[in-house]
Amino acid sequence: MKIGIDVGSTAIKIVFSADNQMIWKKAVPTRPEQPALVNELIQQGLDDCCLLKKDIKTLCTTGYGRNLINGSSRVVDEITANAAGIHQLTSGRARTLINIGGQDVKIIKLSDTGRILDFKMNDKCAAGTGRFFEIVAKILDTPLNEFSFESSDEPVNINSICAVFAESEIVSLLAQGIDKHRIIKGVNNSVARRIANLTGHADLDEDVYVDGGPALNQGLIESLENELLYDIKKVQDPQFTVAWGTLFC
Amino acid sequence: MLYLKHFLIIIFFLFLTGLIEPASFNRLDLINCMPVHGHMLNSGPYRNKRIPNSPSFYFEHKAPLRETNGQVSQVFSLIFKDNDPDLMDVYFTEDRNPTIYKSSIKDGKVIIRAHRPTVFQLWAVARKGENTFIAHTNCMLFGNSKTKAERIIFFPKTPEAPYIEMQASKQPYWPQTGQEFIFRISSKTGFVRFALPTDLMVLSNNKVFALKSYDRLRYVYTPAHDQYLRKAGVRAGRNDILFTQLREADHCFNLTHTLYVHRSRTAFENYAIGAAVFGASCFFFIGWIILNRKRRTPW
Amino acid sequence: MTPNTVNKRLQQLQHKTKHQICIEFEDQVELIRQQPDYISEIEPFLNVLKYSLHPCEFQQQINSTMVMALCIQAPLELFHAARVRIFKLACGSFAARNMATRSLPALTCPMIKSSTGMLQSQNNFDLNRQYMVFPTTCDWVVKWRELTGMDKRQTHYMDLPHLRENEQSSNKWLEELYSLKKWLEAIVKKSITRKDIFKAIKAYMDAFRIFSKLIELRRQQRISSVHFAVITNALTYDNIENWTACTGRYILYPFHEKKESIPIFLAGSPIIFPNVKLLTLIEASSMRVAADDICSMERVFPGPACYEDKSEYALMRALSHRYHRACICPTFADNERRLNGMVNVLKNGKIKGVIFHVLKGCHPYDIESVIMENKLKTLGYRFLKIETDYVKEDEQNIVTRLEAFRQTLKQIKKQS
Amino acid sequence: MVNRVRMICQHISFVLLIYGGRLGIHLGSSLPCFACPFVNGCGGHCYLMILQRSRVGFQVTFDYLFSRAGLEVLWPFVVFLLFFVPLSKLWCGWLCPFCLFQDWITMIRKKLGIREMIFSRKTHIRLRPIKYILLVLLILIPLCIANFNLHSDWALPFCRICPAKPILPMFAGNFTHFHLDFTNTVTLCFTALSMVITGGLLVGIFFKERFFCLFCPMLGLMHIFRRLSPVRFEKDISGCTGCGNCERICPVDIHEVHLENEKKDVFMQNCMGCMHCVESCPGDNVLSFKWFGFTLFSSSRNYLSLKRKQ
Repeated sequence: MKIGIDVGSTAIKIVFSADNQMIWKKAVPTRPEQPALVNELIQQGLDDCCLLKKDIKTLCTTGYGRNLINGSSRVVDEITANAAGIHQLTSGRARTLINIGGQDVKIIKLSDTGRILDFKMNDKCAAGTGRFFEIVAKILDTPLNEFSFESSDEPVNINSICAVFAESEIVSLLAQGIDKHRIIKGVNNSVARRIANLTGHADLDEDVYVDGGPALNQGLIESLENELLYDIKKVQDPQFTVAWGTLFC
Repeated sequence: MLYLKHFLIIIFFLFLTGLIEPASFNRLDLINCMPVHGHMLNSGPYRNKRIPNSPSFYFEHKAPLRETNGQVSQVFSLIFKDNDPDLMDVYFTEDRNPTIYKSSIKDGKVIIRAHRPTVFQLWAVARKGENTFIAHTNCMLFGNSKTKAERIIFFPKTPEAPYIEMQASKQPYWPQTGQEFIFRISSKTGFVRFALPTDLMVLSNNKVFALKSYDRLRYVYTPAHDQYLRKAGVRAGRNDILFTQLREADHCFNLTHTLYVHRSRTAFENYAIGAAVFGASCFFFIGWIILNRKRRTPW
Repeated sequence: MTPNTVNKRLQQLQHKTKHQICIEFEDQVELIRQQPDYISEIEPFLNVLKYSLHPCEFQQQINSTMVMALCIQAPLELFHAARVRIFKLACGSFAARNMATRSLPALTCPMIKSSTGMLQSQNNFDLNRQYMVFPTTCDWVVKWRELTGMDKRQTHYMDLPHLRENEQSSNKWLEELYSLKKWLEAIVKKSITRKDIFKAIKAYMDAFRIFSKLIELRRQQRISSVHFAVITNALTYDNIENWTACTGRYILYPFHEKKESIPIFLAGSPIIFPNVKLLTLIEASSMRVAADDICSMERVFPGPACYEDKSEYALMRALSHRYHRACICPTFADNERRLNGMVNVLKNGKIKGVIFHVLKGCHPYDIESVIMENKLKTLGYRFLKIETDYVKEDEQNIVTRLEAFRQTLKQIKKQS
Repeated sequence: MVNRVRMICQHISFVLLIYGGRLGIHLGSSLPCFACPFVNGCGGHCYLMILQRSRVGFQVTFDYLFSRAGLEVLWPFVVFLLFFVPLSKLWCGWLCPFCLFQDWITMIRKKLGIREMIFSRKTHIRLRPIKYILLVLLILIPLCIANFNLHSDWALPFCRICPAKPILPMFAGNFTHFHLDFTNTVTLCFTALSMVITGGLLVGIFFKERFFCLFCPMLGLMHIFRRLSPVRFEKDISGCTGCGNCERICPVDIHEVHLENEKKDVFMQNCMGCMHCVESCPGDNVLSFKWFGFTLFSSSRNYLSLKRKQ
């Protein structure tokens, strides 16, 4: 039995694997004292799966907090882990991967053998990342999981590419009495545009996959497809690809 | 291609200079000319009573001709002033080879061919009554061919008659005006006992001069420079004919030697003016470069 | 507020900034000393670099005229020949920015900001009485004098032609060199003879010889990138003879090859001590900079000045070409060959990855990164652009990228 | 180092070609360098003279030229090629005695610290056709003499104006070529031209390294046949940083080596294989001289840094 842990900036993702099958997974928001939290999670997982600590063969960690976890048998960076994960999950079909994380966006190009050919990563700006959605969710008072469904045909145009300025822009839109759904669609479009800018548009190889928490948002994927003009696919549990990938590096 | 134009102008100018000859070259002669006829008896035409005033039987060199098979041929005209001779033979030797070859005569012309660089000695012997005429000349031909020139072997091995022999000079294959040439009357068999000393006459540019022997046996002749030769190209030549007459009893030997001279190569070179032009050119270019330097790079 | 209180506040700010600069420098030095590959031969260079943050003390320490110069196009040899000491105006201190925020726009190149701050943080230091030389490279440098409100009379501009391969610009730059020579002669009030220039060239030639050995060591990944940066940074502040001697001592140390690290090529904006963040991070992700194309590091010496003969003109011409044609500054319009040089080094050193460092606000390098990325990728090299500035907060983000980059390089290594 | 070896080669060759005849050495009359036949007791002759001569050269009638005997014109050329092919234009930089003479003059200039004359690239390009014009003329003029009644004093037109003719015999104690020949106008013009050219070129050589080589028809002739030779001068354009050392150091200021951006072959027209540029190139293996693919000498940064130690 193997455990993969992704200690991300906004959430900690943990997966249990036995015979290359995901037997248990969980994602919790990050908070201080990560090692304790991780231990707690592992214990919880072991309990749920009715396993003992000695059954853990390997413990792989990745993410920003990867070096904080004791007892891990392998530490990898999240780009490598992500690539390995998506390669395994799509049986080698993925050539381009767009990972929308909590604080960063990564575009990874893969070869047919799962090697990373090239990658891009945003700088220290939060626009276009999961954090941006969290802020918007808070302003609109709408849970994040509803973003997928509340779509609209006439989106508003959100010009700001900075998360902070976009926040004030949304507030002013709300003040004008504009429909929430149109704003959500506008936010999706805005994020998609920013991601598309990072990819450089045309030179992506198919198949294009999206993962990370915000990939659960169907509206965003639609916007992204519109923006990039590519068919975009996603895996079943997009949040857990990185944690899963750690087991295959 | 700007320089091409300049070049063509220079070349054109040089062509013009080749065409236009100055009216008189005497001025140039004055600048640098060798003394003519170092060992002449008198300054004017000279008449020796015993010797006729013109040669009667002699070779005349024509320009050598390169043939397409690589052989070089030279034509000699045999001039015989009197009527047809009773008998005429032309024979020659090659280099130091003692074998004597016979050459045929056609319309008074003799053709010698060489397939390799060869020094020829030619004799022509003619008889008319009591008179024997012996013409002699040397030539050098630079043949280069695999086809051997035909030769007819002729006996006896050595010429019987006396002849005027030119001794080895400094430039044996390119006789020039202004050079000293030494001659003597020679006979390989020595059967002719002629009276010595005697005079040697020279016919050069239609003028006759006499040479006196300067040590009993030898005569020195310095051919004069020549306007025509100077204007003509390097290959042009002049036939200077040395002649004399020997009498033995009632037998009369008329000997001639044809010296084919070219113009002098070095006589008209002026070193002082050459060096001056060279120096002036140097100074001019140094000045030009320095001035340009000052103008272009003021620092 | 009366001008008096403003002045007082400014003085306080000066003191504070200066103190912070000192602390930053000391921290960085301490960090170097704690590294496992620390050797004591690096100390003289650190000593020299200490003065690089305090021009005032630098001036007191040397006993000749000090001339400040930005960028690497002004020939060091000429300053040496004039017997003036050069103080290179390039500062890597993060703390120094505090002073400069008053007079510079927010999105300024961090190096310009930091240098300005560093100069302004000096007390008893009259900027208007300093001699300065500016080769007109990027816009920041061109406008710098006006931005800081310096006196025009003490500065000398060298109008850098932005083309290198045509004849007119070469001639123009030679003229600029002659005018710099004239200006220097006016400062030191004596003429610079051709023997002076020749001696200076010789001295730098000696330095280059040692330097090329240092580069050799570096290609074999034997020396730490941070040390290399320290040594090369010190060159523009140190007396050249002293620098040569110190470097000569440094290379004598028996370095060990670091087998597990992956060699990479570093290009882009200058890395100036004490801001060696990127180098530290690269080393931390077990990669080693085996070669670079950075004007404050390996390319402070593009090569020795080859002269035809010992006439003044030939020497000046050699210098002018050496500092013009061989320069790697991205402000040149015909910069294709810069890539050639890089590729050659990559090929010979069997290096597969290029990290391109861009300082936020350094537009020429930012523009060039795009050109370079396309070209290098078509040639099959891995390229990673890292845009950052003097702040430390983005270290995590950079480390993630560096590690992933290392993984990709490792995969290439495995495959071949 | 290479420069030193080259200098030694040049000196040996100089002694051999100028005094060789006195030692019983003669390398024939088709040497691809300026071994002047006017030097008494020289050890070999320049091919250019053969080219202008009668019979073996082009002073022949057309019917002779196109007959079987015309092969004689070809024979010295074959010998010339035999000499030329193994070394190509290295003959110029490494063996030509006149080149060494120029180098001596340059050495004097360098000792005196006088700066070199720098021509603009445009001037260099303009000067380039001259050597070919000379080459064509030195074949055309003899042909005209033989076929179109051109005055025979036009014979050996190039030798008559060649600066090696007055200069090189001086080393054998013969100063007589500094003269004006008053024989006739043609000779007068030629000798006057020769003196002016010699003076001008001597000054040029002093102020500009290997000035004469810019006009040398031999170099042009060899350049035409450079492909026959296994000697190649190549540039790895992917490694050139454009530092311009090669152009500056080059005695004849070839700028193409520096500017070349596409081709490998940089054996330019004026290049004579002195390898100064290879010595001063800081790029590893960027410039290299090859012989049948085997590298004779190639550039490296280490060589450059060590070279300057001397």
